[in-house]
Amino acid sequence: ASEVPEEADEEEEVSAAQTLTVSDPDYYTRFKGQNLSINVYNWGEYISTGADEGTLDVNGEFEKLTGIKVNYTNYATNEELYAKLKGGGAAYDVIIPSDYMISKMIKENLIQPLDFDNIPNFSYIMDNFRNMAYDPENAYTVPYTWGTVGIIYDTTMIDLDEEDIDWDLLWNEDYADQILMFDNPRDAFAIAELMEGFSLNTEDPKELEQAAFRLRQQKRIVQGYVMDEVFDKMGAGDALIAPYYAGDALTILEDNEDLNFVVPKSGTNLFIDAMCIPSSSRQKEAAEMYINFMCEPDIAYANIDYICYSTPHQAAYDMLDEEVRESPVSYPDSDFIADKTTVFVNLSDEANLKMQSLWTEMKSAEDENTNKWIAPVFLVACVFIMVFVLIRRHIKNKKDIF
Amino acid sequence: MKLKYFSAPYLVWMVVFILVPLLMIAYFAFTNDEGGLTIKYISDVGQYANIFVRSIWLALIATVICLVVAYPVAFILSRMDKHRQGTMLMIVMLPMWMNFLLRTYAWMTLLGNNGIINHLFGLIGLGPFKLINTSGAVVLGMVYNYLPFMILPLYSVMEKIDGSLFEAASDLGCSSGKTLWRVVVPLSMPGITSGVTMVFVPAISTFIISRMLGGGSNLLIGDLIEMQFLGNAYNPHLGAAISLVLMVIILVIMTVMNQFDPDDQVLM
Amino acid sequence: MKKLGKFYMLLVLLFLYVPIFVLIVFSFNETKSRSVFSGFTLDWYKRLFHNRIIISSLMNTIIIAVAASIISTVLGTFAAIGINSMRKVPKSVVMNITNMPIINPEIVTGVSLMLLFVFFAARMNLEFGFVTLLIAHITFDVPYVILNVMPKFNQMDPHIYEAAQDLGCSPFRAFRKVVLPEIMPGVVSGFLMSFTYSLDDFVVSYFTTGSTSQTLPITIYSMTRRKVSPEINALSTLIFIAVVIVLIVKNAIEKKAAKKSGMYKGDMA
Amino acid sequence: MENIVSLKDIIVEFEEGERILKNISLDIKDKEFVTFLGPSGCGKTTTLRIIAGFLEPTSGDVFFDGQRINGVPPHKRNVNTVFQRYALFPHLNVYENIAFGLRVKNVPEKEIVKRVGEMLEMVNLMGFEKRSVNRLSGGQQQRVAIARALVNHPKVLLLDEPLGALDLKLRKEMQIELRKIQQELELTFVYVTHDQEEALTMSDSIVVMNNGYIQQIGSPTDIYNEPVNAFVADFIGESNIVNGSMPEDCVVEFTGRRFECVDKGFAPNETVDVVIRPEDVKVIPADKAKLTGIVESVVFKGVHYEMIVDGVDHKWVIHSTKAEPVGSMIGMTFDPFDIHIMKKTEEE
Amino acid sequence: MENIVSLKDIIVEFEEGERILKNISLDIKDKEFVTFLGPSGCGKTTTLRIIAGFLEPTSGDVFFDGQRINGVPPHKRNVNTVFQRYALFPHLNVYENIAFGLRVKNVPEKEIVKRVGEMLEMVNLMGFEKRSVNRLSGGQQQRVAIARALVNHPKVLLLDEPLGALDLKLRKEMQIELRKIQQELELTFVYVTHDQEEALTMSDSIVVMNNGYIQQIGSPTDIYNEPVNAFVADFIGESNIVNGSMPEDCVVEFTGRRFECVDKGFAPNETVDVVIRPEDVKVIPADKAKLTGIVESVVFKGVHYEMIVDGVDHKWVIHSTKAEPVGSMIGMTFDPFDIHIMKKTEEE
Ligand SMILES: Nc1ncnc2c1ncn2[C@@H]1O[C@H](COP(=O)(O)OP(=O)(O)OP(=O)(O)O)[C@@H](O)[C@H]1O
Ligand SMILES: Nc1ncnc2c1ncn2[C@@H]1O[C@H](COP(=O)(O)OP(=O)(O)OP(=O)(O)O)[C@@H](O)[C@H]1O
Ligand SMILES: [Mg+2]
Ligand SMILES: [Mg+2]
Repeated sequence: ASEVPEEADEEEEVSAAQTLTVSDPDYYTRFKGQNLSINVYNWGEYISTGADEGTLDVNGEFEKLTGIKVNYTNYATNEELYAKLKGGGAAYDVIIPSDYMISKMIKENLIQPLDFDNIPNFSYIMDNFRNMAYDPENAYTVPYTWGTVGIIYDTTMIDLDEEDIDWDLLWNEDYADQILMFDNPRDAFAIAELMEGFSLNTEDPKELEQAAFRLRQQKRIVQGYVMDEVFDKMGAGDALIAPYYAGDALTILEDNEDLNFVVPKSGTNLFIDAMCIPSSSRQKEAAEMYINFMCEPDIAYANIDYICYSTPHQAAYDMLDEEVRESPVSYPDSDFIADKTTVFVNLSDEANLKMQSLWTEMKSAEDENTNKWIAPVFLVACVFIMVFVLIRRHIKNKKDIF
Repeated sequence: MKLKYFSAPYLVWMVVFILVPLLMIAYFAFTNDEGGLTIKYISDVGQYANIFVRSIWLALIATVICLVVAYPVAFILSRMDKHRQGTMLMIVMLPMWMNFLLRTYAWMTLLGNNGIINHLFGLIGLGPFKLINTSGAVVLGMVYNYLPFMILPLYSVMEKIDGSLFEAASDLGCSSGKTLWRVVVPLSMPGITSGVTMVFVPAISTFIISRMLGGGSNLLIGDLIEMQFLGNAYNPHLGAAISLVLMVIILVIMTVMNQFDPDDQVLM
Repeated sequence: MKKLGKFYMLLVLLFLYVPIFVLIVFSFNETKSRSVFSGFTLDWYKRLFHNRIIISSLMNTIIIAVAASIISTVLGTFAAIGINSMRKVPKSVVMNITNMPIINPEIVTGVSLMLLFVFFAARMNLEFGFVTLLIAHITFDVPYVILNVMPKFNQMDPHIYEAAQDLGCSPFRAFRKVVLPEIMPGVVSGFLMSFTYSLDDFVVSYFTTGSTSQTLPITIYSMTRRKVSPEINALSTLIFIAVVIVLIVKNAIEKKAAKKSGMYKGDMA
Repeated sequence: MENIVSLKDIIVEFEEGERILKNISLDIKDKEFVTFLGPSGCGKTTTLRIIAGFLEPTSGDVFFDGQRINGVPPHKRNVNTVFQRYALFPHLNVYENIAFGLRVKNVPEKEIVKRVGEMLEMVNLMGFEKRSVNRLSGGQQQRVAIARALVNHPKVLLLDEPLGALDLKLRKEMQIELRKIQQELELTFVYVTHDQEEALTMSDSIVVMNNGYIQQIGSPTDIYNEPVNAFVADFIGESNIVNGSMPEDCVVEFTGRRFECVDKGFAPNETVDVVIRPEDVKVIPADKAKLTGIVESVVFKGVHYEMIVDGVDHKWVIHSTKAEPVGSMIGMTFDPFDIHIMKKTEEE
Repeated sequence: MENIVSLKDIIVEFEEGERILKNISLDIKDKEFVTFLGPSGCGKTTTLRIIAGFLEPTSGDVFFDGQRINGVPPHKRNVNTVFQRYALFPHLNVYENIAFGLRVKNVPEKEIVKRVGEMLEMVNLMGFEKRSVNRLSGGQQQRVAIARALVNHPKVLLLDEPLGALDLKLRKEMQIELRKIQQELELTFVYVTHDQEEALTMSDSIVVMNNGYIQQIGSPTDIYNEPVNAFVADFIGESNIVNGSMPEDCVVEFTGRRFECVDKGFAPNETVDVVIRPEDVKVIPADKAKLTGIVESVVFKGVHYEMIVDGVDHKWVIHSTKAEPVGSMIGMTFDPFDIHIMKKTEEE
């Protein structure tokens, strides 16, 4: 296997503004010198990498501290993560799926219970983020971040009060071709369901079809279906409106002052991403060490500071600036959370399948006006080519005869 | 001669890593999760007919544009001085050596609503136009990425055409237009067919270009397959079925193409 | 007519190069803007070199490309020797299968290998990662080596093999002393071709990569999908410069070789 | 017979100052078989290309049937060419190659069938219509090339070393065939070769070129028997060429001895080239001869023996039907009319 | 002189039943220059490959210096080959090509330098040591091929149409050079050609082959002057071949007339081939001749005129130094010893 350059930037450490202290250095040196390595599979831009000046290189610090090598790779959607795990080829030791995916994985035995003796730092996790619906016993997961879904929009072009903004902005014809939309069915359907007033976890085929109809209506004015491309597109001002996760939205806002982010008052989805260990993991203890390391206050703070999501980690929360802690975007008041937000749960296979096929159908549907022509023209072209070929052959044969 | 046996390791490799995987596709396409035989997935492919049609259509347009653009380039190249040809060819081919993701990304920055092209239009008081996330952008991406695949085979065929044939044609009464139609085009037919396949096949199966320049709203066959294996719609059986159909389509198209090839010579 | 041709070539070159030059120019841009050049900086290059993921995936890419191209060159050369001495029917069967990975869409090759590896992974202790990537790369590299070497046999005067025996070489020695040097240019260009294909491959790697090894194209892909910083432009610039240097060197070597052998070989790519 | 093609003071420079053709003037008569003969690179092809219109002369005029045709493009000239390497269209079969010129001119299909049929018959390729031209032998390709040119009924047919790629036997056959075609169709043939025997065998008139100049124009016998200078003499046939001088009319001195000859009009003691053909050297007993030499080698050539005789100042090539033993001393003599006296050529 | 190579009853079949060589028996003497002459495809190369060891005969024995060498692989035979198209090693320069055989035998470097140097001198290629063989002219390549073979001091050198690819002029030069080398080094040369003039010029002994059979073995003059059958006669030189019969010894009848000749021993009235060389036909006034004809064409060939004379039953080819006008009636006669009578060949 490949070697990562060992001397991971001595200078960086000196200039690092954030410094690292861990509670129990001995715990982390158990595997030193054993040449272990763990495979961490995470969302893109979901950890502090030290690329920006003055931030911690979390994986680098972990390697330095424990001597365990970290193979770090990224995925873009829960479904991609699921596909990789389900496919069975890749062996990961730490993954960070979202709520509904966690319950699906628990059901399919894709992740294994944790040994919380090895994760003493679990104690930092706030009470209201323990024993969540997706993992009622809290046997499988350690929450990493949470957040809400809201709308990012360009204030220079959209002159609306924050209060007035709701999900229907995404269906507003005035902003045709300036709207981005989630490129995964669960989040996209959730928005449509919120519009329709359905439950976010509905399994009723009728309701799903109604939501899909909504989405199809929207397709005409959608510029593109994106996930992480949102950073780039909104940052560069290529689009005016996009729904996205609160934490990422704040990151984007840092780059482009014209943007604003609101959580629509009519309600939203509250998501929780949590660290788990797949059943196929071969380095469970090392993985648990990694999870514990992620829950070190300094590390948790470094991460949360970098990725801007909301943290369920009490110590990290306390270290945040006053301004952030008060922010209604990152930490909405508990009433709103209780009344207006819903956490995804895993849907039944039938509902999943239904949603999946409705989604593909919606995405592959043509704009009505072009659809009429392409197929016939194509067929006619095929026929012409065929006829041409046959005639050519015929002529050739005839020539050969006389 | 025992030289024959030199190829034994490769033959094993070939069977295990070329032949068997293709059979795996067929196997997956015709079985379900429990391993039972089914044609459900193959028949399911039917519901994506419009994606197939669109993919073929866009790939076809891209191929035709490539052909039209590349033909004069190849011709001009092939008639240059021998020593300048090499340099010029290198200059034309050089972009192909850049990672194609980066090149496609470059177009993203050019075509964006706030991109350079719209910026320039803005300077003269036009636009902004919707350039990115359209079928046109996807076709542009295909043309840009695969143009060299068209130029190269055309060039290598044309370069071999003896210049005296042009003189002979003109001697026998052809004006330059007639020479082009009656001599150059028929003689470059093998280059045209191999160029067309070399552009068409990657174009029809791309998923990067449609994702980066088509904004995810212009699904192509490639996207569909990718979705089944690593994307939102995890379903390897359906993915295998789509791949199988794609292979058959390409096979049919290549057979048709070969009809145009006078001597069945396929150059790579 | 001549002028028109020149103008046309210029247009096409513009089309081919403008995107690349835009990338290069904005790698020196002070801000992250992709359309307005606001000031010169080399910052992005500095940050690029501090980016662990890019550096490590670059290493992975090079290691895999070198390993895959060496292995496939050896495998492919021996295969070509063997295939060349086969009789007509088995030869055409083998060649047709060999052409498959070239004719087939990359995505199908990638998917088929993925299915195979999944199948193996379930039964044997195979893990997606370095090994699967390497196997996949070798699989699509070998056909290029074979296709480069085979024509050399046809171009070769078959009598030189006899001539060497006539001058006292045993058949094996004759092969080593005269046939091998003759096919060497094909072997070398096959090696170079598979090396560049390996370096550049995204689609097949995308489906066969695993948890331990990620190649540069895959990293680039994930970079283009999220917060894009001009680091990526800096990377493009460096890659472009590297490619230009490699091509110039290659051309110089070829010219020298051509001079030496008195023949001009026009084949590129 | 009037002139069908005339070249007047043609000069060709490819690069500034480097003259390939240096003042070529030439009249070609209607229905004549004219051959350009000269060593490789002397400008034969260039001259032909000027007549065909592929090349514009740097200066000078080209006339066709009395009309100046400088600037008229090739496809508008009533001249057709048989190219050095045929330049057949590889994508067309024999029939279509021959029909090419007619199709371009939109001749009606019926007429095409008729005329191509005639041509196929003439060049003896019936039954080969469908054959790809790549699968023809050299001689057959050559005949297709001729048929392709002739089917357009050109007034003048230009042939650029059409037999260069053929082997000896086929070459001889094709020479006869070509001559026959030219005579039957009463065409003007302008033929290029560097093979002197071919030129002598076929032509009505030979234009000997060297180095961009015309050296001599004349009938084959003129050129063979009365070459105007040593270059022509040597190029036209194997010759013994020695330096000599003319002490007086009808007497020539070379290798230190005087011989009778039939040439006069030279300045006293002017140095000249003396040219004697190998078959004109008579072998006589050494003691009776003015000129003697030692036989160095004898080679049997079928019809005659070729001997190289070392005669002190010069190695004589002698063709004789009788071989003399190697190493023996023989005498040589010449008939006066077999001794050709030539002015020394200035240039080169 | 003893036999260095002998072939006994060699039969070669590539495919069952299809015989390429049909019972070839042949002795080659030491230090002799033997030429295989025959039309393309007659089996010359095949015979050579049997001697070199690249091919095992289907049946029959090969002897070398008296020892049977069937089954001995090529690299163990003291025979070297100059291949039809040279087969030089393109990756080696001139020097290394020549040194190849010595290096293979691990000859010490000093010896290699010396022997290669000698060879370079002999074939006149000093100064070309470092040159890539691709950048040599045909003639030079040819000389490298010879040097490469000769440097091994083989007893027998096999040359397969070594001059086939060269143009006429170079070919003539190389013929002389090759012959010189063979005589200087006192080697046995087995030479293959389909050019009869080449065979006549160079050989001590000619083996005429056709269709897998040996037709005649003999010295050049034997073969030219006394060909054993019409095939040999025609192949060796242009000939008039007519059907005739022998009513009695020394009298032959053809085209309905009787002529004196010098051959005897045929059965009365046996049908025979009568062969008369074009240069042996004498032109006399028509009224004095037994045999007359009308001149159809006259072609000037430099040394002589070639006339085709239509003599009712046969078109006679006549070489004569005097041309007769086309259309005139002339008479022909022959010296008795110029009339060659040959048994009809059975096969073919
Ligand atoms: N396009 C050109 N540019 C420069 N020089 C040329 C060109 N074409 C011919 N030449 C030169 O002109 C001279 C005459 O060439 P030309 O082809 O007429 O010779 P040729 O008599 O036909 O010879 P050959 O018997 O070899 O065909 C040669 O020295 C050649 O190098
Ligand atoms: N390997 C082979 N398999 C089958 N037939 C062969 C093979 N090699 C030669 N022949 C046939 O054997 C015959 C004699 O071939 P050979 O090469 O000896 O002819 P050649 O006299 O050398 O002719 P050329 O003058 O054309 O070289 C030809 O008819 C040829 O087709
Ligand atoms: Mg020429
Ligand atoms: Mg042969």
